Amino acid sequence: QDKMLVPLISKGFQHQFWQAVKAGADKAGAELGVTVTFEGPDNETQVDKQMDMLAAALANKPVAIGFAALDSQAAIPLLRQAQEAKIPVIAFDSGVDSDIPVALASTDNVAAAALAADKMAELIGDAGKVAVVAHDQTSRTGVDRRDGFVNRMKEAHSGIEVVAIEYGGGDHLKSTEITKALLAAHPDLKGIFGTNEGSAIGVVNGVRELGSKGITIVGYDSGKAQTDAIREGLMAGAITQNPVGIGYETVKAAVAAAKGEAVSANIDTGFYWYDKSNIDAPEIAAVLYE
Amino acid sequence: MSERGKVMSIKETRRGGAQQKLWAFASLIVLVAGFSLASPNFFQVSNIMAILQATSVNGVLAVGVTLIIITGGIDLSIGTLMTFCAVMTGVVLTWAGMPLLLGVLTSIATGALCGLISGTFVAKMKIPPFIATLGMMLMLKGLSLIVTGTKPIYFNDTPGFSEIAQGSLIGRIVPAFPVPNGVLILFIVSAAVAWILGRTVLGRYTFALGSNEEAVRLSGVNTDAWKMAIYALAGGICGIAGLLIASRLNSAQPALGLGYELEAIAAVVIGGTSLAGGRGTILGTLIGALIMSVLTNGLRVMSVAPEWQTVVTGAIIVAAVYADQLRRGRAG
Amino acid sequence: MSERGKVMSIKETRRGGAQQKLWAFASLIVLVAGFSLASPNFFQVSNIMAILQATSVNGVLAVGVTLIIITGGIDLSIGTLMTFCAVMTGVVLTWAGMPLLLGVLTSIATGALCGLISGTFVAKMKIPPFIATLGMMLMLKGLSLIVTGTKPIYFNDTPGFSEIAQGSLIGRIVPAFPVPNGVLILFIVSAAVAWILGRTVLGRYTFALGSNEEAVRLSGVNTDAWKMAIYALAGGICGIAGLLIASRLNSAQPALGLGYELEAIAAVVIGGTSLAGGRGTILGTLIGALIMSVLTNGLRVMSVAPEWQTVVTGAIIVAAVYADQLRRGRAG
Amino acid sequence: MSELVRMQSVDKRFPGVHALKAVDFDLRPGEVHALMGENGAGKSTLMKCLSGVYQPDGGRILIDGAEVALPTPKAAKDLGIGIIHQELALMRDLTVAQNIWIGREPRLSFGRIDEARQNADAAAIFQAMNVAMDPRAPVSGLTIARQQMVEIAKALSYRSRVLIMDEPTAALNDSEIAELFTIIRKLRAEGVGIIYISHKMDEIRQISDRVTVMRDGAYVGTVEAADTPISAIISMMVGRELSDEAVRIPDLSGAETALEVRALSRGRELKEISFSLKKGEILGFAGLMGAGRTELARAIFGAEPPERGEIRVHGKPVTIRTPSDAVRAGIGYLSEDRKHYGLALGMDVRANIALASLPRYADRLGRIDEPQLAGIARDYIARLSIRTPDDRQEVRLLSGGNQQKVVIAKWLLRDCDILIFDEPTRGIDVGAKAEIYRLLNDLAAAGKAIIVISSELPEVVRLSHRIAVMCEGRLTGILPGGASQEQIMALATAREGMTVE
Ligand SMILES: Nc1ncnc2c1ncn2[C@@H]1O[C@H](COP(=O)(O)OP(=O)(O)OP(=O)(O)O)[C@@H](O)[C@H]1O
Ligand SMILES: Nc1ncnc2c1ncn2[C@@H]1O[C@H](COP(=O)(O)OP(=O)(O)OP(=O)(O)O)[C@@H](O)[C@H]1O
Ligand SMILES: [Mg+2]
Ligand SMILES: [Mg+2]
Repeated sequence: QDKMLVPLISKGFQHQFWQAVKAGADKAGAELGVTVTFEGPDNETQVDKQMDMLAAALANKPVAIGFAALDSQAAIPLLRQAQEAKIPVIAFDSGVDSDIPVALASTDNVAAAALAADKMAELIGDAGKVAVVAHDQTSRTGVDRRDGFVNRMKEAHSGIEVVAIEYGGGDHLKSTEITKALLAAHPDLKGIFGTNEGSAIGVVNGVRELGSKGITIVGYDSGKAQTDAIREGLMAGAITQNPVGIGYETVKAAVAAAKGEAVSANIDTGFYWYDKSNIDAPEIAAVLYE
Repeated sequence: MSERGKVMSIKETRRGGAQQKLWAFASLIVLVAGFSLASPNFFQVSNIMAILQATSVNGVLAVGVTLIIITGGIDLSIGTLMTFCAVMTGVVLTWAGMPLLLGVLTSIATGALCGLISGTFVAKMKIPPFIATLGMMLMLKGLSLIVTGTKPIYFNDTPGFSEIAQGSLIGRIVPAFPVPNGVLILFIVSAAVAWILGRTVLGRYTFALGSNEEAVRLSGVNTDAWKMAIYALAGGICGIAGLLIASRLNSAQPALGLGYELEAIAAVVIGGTSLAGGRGTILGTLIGALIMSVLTNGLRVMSVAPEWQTVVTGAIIVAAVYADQLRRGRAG
Repeated sequence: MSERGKVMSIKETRRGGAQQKLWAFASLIVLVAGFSLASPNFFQVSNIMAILQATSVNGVLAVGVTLIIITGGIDLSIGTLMTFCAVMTGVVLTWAGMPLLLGVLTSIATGALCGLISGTFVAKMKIPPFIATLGMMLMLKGLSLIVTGTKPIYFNDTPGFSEIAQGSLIGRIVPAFPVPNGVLILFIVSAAVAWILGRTVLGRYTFALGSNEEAVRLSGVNTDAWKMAIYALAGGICGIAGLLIASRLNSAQPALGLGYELEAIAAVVIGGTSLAGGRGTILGTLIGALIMSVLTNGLRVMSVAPEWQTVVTGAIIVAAVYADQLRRGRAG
Repeated sequence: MSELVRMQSVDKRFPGVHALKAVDFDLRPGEVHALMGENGAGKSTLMKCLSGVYQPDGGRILIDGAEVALPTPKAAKDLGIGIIHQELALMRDLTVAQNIWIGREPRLSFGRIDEARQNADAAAIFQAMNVAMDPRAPVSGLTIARQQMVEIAKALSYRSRVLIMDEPTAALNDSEIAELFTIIRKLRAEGVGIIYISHKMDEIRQISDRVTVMRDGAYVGTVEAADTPISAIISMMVGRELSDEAVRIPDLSGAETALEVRALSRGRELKEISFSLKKGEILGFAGLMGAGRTELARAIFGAEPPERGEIRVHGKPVTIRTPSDAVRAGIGYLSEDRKHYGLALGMDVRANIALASLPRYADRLGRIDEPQLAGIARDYIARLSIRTPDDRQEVRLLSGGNQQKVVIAKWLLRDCDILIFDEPTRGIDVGAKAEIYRLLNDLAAAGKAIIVISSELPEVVRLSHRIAVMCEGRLTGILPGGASQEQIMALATAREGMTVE
């Protein structure tokens, strides 16, 4: 009767990042002639809410499902249910501890954050104090980006000390206040890493409100405020993933799996460092979103 | 004749009372009927089970907090307390490798103890319930993260743990009706609390405290002790909710829980319990919790855009309570 | 002699009242002193300004919701309403390119209108404030996302917009004391609301409604209309908070706002306003909001681990209110 | 003579209660028209219909001969109808003056309230009433009697043409009542029509011109007060004659002491109070408003524990810090403020009666024996003739006097050895009053020790075996039973500095 249904259960939907994933998914949906729905909980702690969403999505008898797991194990019983109903599952953004998903479309957040660490080190001359304003203490992305950054500093940049890690929930205003407190606590701070869009903008804001000079800010993800800050020179640069690509590849793999075609198990959608110098380069501009 | 007239009209009042619940139930029926018409996938056994399962955790929390709300208090810590109970269960079962039963008892005991502490804040130290339980909420939130080292604790080494919420005793007997154990537990807890409220001294004092605490105190009742008992009982029920969510997720997620208090309190109020205290029913709370999860699930099954889901949920909650109000207005 | 005695005891009561505020203030002083001793970086002009600035948004929200709490109600929608006001300002300023003043008026008018709607739910439709404003909260949350298409609206094209909260009129006059405008606005709003509460008919009815609504109605006052006015006023104040946050972030962030209500209500209750209604002060609310932001900032400056920050915050909130309670117990 | 108000066959039903059955009533300008009837007869309901609080289900209301609709309290106020409600309707967090002028605040520009004028106006009213009251005092700190004064002042402030007073004197003592009557007479002379409801029969004689009697929601008749004996009015009310007995003082010389209070003190309210009470004795407490009797009772009961002093029960010293300590020691206290301290208004009659005795009717699981409680509740409903459709009716829907009976039933069921009754007959009709007097005597005869606090001197005299008198927090003397009212008043006004034998 209707078009094929491919629901995507993500980790959120309100943030720019997820909206970009959705845009990519919608694009693939239009090209491939399938109906794509996109949904996620309000924040990345709500593991059981996500399961209720997954359950509701399964009730609609989709041909395939895209799933960005908040917890690597919690959803396994439901995924088994999908498997029994012969609904292929494509994992995106974060995988699960199970071989049920036929593919994973994601960014290597650890490696991406390590790149941010390298860039930060380069910018501050491989010595001094830095801090992290992270968006979450427990979610996969929050932990990976924090650890990727901190561990890289420990391993490769012994002159740099990560003096503080605070969590602002990705809330712009909270991250702003955190940044101001960090700068008060560590007047000699040389750099701050914000682990997602809200955190990064918060850092920029805090620095701007205090009028501090000489703080190197490295961000993550894009969005207009972040690209503006980079153009203005307030932010040194940022890591961007390819969220549009993640959404696009997820739906494409889902449709292929539904049709019984082979899909590659690992779809790495990549990440990029962008700053003032390459922000307008076509390959970067293609993965940035506003 | 006048006597007869009185008796008749009393019966009418009684009927009115029953109708009242029937009417709240009617909102639920209207929702279910509407969604069933709108999507063929809604009224399927598996989806109904999913809705019931989704109600279980919030329902148990709501039943617990109903007790406190009837006393005229409020408990903001229920969400993080649930999480903390789950975490302590994880410590006992996974880290210490104790047997399942001990884990279950730990969860309930942890809940009761924390409830008792909140109760002490409120009854003995005269801290307003809002602040006492807000403080508790923050402390428990932090403690869950500290105890776990911010990582989830998985229950893979405890066979049967996931059966607590996800298995189906009923399904084994009546395979066509695979009601998950979580739902069974919700109904058992509800029945038990309804019994306590309706039949026991504790229940009577729960209502009396909410109705006029000073009058109860001046009747020679040790109101402080009873209040603490009620908070402890509600805490123990949060412990059960902690077991349910841990079993559903097969893990104790330390960061979960914030925001659950609002949802549970909303279910209670939709169910007709007054935040001013003194009145309320467990049946109403159950219906309130079901209305919330039917709404959420139904809108999802209908593939309504998430931002519109929020708007529609808000509007329907207001409308449902308004319908209830209209009916009451007509009766009174 | 007895007459003199009476007059004396009235005076004492008055003094008691003043002392009460002084004591709440004492908690704040203790906190500030403690943090100053613990870290040399705490008591610096720039950090104090940061604390004040951090108080501005929450403080304005708290002042607004104080009004509603004094009537015996509650408003859960303040956080998302603030966001919605910011969004509408963005629509008027950035999308429609209107002049700054119109944006400011839009924000306040949007807030007042939504407050009026909540007030109508509560006063006319007799929906309990908790549910009415919970519904409003959800609807506004959804609407903000829908209006913006989930994208932030930036105010880059409106010169001077970021000055609303971030500039410093005082700093221009007294350069050593660069109090941000946001803080100035907080104090102006507080003074205005304190004036309304203490001196005007609206304020009088705010207290009267919370004290005994039925008695007010029996006195021939159109309680519904006044209640709606109070909700509208509180909504308008949320509009001011919306301007402040939009100005600070130089954008309207549609997903923000949830959770801000709890923080604001906590500030109100810490400030000594009773959730039962009838009593409360704006000064108390201000102190409550300051206690919250001093606490948050101080623990961060001291580099306490984030999970411990939560625990300590919870404990100190309980302790501060307990100290207040102890003092009251001694006085009364 | 033209008519101010005429109510014709007014009908009102509540769920389960036919409260008004085609009641007629009329009021002329410049008269005091007393409305009499037993508790629950429908007096307050009729007046609420006249003041726009309730909408009658049938009948007409005419003002100055023209039919009117009274959809809201405000509509009634606008027509010049003022009312003092039986149940105090004050805003406890506001001051006295703010309560009086609520809805009519004198305004300055910008919606500002002219507090100074408001306070001055309120002070003027109190001055006219001859009552010392600080207009700036918060109402929550006032005793119930003083709150009643505020209600009266508020009603007076309206300068209504029709003034309804629903049991204004229930909480007042004689001198205050006398002041009130002076005011009423002045208003009557100005042509105001006053509807006066009271259960105090002697007042009817003093103040009223005509008397209308209701029974069971129906109109019984209207008579001229001057030429109808009280006994006739009473028999109209209750349908039979009541006999009034004088106090019989039993010989208690051999009785054991049940309660002994030694040098009880707290702040300025209670100063070194000592007395003792024997088993089987009724000790009356008299005093002017604010004399400290309620404070004393609350101190003994542990509601607000005393700072110094000793309490002995049956010869043994007891420590009472909370009411539950007191009840455990066998002391019960019936508060003067039933609404705030006596009843769980939202709960039913049965639950309220059982409130203080629940554990006794529960098994080990804490399960309540409802059938037994139902039997007990019905028993008390019959014994105290509490007018209620059944024992599951919410107490807040009962008439004021019947609410009071529920509180009494609660303490009777608790069966304490020592009972303190603070204004036990407030708002109770003559028939029931006689019933309660008999009950107190029976309790005493059964060996209970009883303290009765009352602001009605005749009641104190009629009941007490001995009479303790307080003034400004001191016990100024204890008189033997049957003492004259003059003797009591002398002690009640014996202020510090004077010595009393
Ligand atoms: N809102 C109500 N709902 C149900 N019943 C009511 C309500 N108000 C009054 N009643 C009943 O109506 C009857 C008349 O009550 P009303 O208060 O008029 O009596 P009353 O004559 O003033 O008695 P009292 O002398 O005790 O004050 C009583 O039986 C009472 O229980
Ligand atoms: N005129 C007054 N001004 C201020 N406070 C008063 C006044 N009258 C009474 N009070 C308060 O009430 C206390 C004593 O009142 P209490 O209620 O014990 O007296 P009572 O003898 O029971 O009189 P009643 O109950 O008839 O008012 C006083 O100590 C005081 O606190
Ligand atoms: Mg009456
Ligand atoms: Mg008294």
